[in-house]
Amino acid sequence: MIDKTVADAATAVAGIPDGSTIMVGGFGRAGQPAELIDALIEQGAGDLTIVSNNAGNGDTGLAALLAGGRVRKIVCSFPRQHDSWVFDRLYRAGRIELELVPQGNLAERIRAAGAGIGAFFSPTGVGTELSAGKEVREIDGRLYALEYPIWADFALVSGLRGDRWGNIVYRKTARNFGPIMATAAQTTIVQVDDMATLGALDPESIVTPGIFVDAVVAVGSRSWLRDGAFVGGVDADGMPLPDAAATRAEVDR
Amino acid sequence: MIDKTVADAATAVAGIPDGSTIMVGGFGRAGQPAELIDALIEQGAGDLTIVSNNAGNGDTGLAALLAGGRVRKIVCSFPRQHDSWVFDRLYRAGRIELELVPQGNLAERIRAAGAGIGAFFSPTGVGTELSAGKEVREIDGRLYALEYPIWADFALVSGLRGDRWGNIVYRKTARNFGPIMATAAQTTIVQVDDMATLGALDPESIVTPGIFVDAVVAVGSRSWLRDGAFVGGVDADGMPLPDAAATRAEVDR
Amino acid sequence: MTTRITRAQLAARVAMDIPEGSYVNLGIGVPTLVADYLPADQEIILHTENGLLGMGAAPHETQVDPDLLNAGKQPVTELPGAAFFHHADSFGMMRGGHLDVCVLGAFQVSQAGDLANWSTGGADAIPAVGGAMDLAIGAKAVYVMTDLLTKSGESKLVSACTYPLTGMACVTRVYTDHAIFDVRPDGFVVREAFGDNTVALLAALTGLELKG
Amino acid sequence: MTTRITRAQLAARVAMDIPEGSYVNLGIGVPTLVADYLPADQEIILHTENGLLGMGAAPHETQVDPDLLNAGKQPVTELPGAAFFHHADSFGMMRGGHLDVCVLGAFQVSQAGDLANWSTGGADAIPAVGGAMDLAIGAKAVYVMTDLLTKSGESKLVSACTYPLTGMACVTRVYTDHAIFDVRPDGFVVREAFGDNTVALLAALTGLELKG
Repeated sequence: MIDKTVADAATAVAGIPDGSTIMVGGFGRAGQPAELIDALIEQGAGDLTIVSNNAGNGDTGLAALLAGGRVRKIVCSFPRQHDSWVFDRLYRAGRIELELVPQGNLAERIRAAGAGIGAFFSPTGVGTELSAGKEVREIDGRLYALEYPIWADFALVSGLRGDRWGNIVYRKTARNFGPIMATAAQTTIVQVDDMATLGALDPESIVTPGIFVDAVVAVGSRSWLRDGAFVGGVDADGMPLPDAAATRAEVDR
Repeated sequence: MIDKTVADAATAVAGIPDGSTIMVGGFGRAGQPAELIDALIEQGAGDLTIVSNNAGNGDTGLAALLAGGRVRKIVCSFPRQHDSWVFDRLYRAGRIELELVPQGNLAERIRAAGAGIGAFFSPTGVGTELSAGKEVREIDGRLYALEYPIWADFALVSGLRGDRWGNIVYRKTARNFGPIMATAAQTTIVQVDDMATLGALDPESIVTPGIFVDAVVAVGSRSWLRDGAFVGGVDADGMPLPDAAATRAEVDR
Repeated sequence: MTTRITRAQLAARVAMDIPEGSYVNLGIGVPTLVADYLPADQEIILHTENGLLGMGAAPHETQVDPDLLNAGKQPVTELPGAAFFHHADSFGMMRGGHLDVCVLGAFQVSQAGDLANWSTGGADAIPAVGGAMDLAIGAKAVYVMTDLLTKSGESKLVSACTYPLTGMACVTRVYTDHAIFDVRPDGFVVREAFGDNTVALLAALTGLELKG
Repeated sequence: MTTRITRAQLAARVAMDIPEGSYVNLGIGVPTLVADYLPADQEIILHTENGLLGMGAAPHETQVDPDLLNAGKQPVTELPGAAFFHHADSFGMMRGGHLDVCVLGAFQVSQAGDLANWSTGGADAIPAVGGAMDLAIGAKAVYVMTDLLTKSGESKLVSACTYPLTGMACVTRVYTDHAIFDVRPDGFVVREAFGDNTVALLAALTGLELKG
């Protein structure tokens, strides 16, 4: 029997060694594998290269990993955010290396790694400083720069639900980088809210087939869902509203 | 109001001119847009270039279009099948041009067209006669050949269900080339069994978002479905079994 | 006396040029204002590059869904007919030229249609590009929406960008508080001057030769 | 006296080498026989390149679903846990090296691991490649399953392929009716000789230097 279920996040990330390249899903906080990141922080691996769209928010999650001095380099499209003070400080102090990649090239380079493409010509970034030094070629009257795949040793991804074969479905825009990162890493670890019985996920709607997944960890329902249905009551960061119940009662009136 | 619904297949294909390049979905008969092809046969456009995995089966559909002398060139991976006698005859007579493309390169080149990739390095076919003349490059110790996008003027695709925005879902392995062809054509025409109310298709499960679709035609349920549920009673070509009811009764016993 | 329309008026003016049925990406910041002026009785489908077509307005504060954000990471809603997809598909959609219109902000736009909008090149600045370079080349029409002049009075329309480029020869049209400019092979053409603004005035403000 | 196992025995022998949990693509023709010998109490997930992981056996003839075919266009079934995807995703899965094992037929395999299995190069033949070239390079291990000799007695293991190539240096192991051969940097190595077959006999049959 194939069973990719892992008991908890700590077990799932236990084998990540120092020096690993780790893809971390998420766009801002949406789809960030918070429990896996927390487990990685706890676990202690350092000298990491992180591939992720952003470079952490606030003082938790990816930002906390950075704050702990565990990350040597980050490959991302948008490190600067209103609450990216941890990255900002490290960067200004020269204590973290940054490879800045336009978001679509980041996505396509990750996909290319997963799909066995050796390199591809992208029109994005041509003539800008982010394409400096890249091979440029005119094809059918348009300029393209040659972009190479981005691989990782590990991918940490957040899905909504999984099964023991590792099939994964996502929720809304929390899907973002998860499905492509799952294809581009040697070892893909997915946290989900809960596990479905094998066969219960609609085979037409599975976004990440289990072939790309090595481990699935159920971490419990996100706080804005109850029995799988959206109930609200949090802000965009998932923090409880100061007086959600009261406000909601008011709306109901 | 956006309404991409078209009354019938004849109307949907009316604007296809002579000399067009047309992608035709399907892998064998599965996912072949039979009603759209029939309408195209009726419509009369000639000097066509067809991009499709196969080159027609039996004497109907794509094979009938070929038999009518309407196709100048076909780009495909597997023209030869047990029932591809129409193509075989035309090819031997030198009356149709063939560009043979390995199936995965065909799929990826179509995707590249839809995704704005100028060209890509593929490991498939390197060192074979199908890569003859292509630029070969060693990347990270592996050989790759440079492959260019394949575009079309029109794509004819078969889905299971659509809505007036052109969102499409497919059924089982009839999905095959449909979703990528839909992205690679100037004009994409999709036949579906039936139309869903806008919002009735699960936004997590839509495979082809409407942005890729120009026209949707409802052609009625495939004969092996009743009220959307599989009821069997046909062979792999969709032809009624000689005595399906009797056989089924026997099985029930 | 020069005429300057307000940001709201400008957003409304951009919205006027977006026909029903268009697929549109509104960049982070000022361009998102355009959404407020799209006619409620028309269907215009908004794309957000983090994986959604058919984006709706912001939710009520009690109905914020942290899994449903726009590219600016603000909470949004989904309309009936919406579809979700992953990042490679979403940027393939843009790069492949499937969007009809993209509206972006700008630091500078050159006569050649070059766009600079992602970095001021400041030595101390934290660099961040996000989807800017993909958006710049990712629609059939790329509209820039901006004040004509910086706060210190310099023209954002320039003969050549001095800020780091976002994309080369990618801008279709520039909507400013003074006028609307088309980018043509031979430079900027005044498409519509607001109020009493004249081509001569605009030429003086920008220091560029402009066609009327 | 040479020992030759039957095609069924060969299929069973290949199946023995596929561990539980493997993702496997069985090529059209003889390799599909392997499916019949995969142990029923183990989960081995079959991929078919036309867009399905978790392929099951053929259906009863009254339950044939024309939308559910394998790469040979024969009706199949789906197992609980199956997933459907489109052609670009399916071939990305192969090209990206995610399959553990692919089993293919062959006209010839060279000492360098080159495979020829798609065309005999006949002038009058209708060319057709399908997914052969993608499969050849599309798995962590590429197993070839074939008779050692052609009907006219020529070895299918060769020093260099004379038929048109399907893929270069892609074959991991060759399962034949006489023996199993590994492809190593220095040529073929006899991994397992069936019955009384000896390395010397196999060398004589193939005309190749073989390691034991």
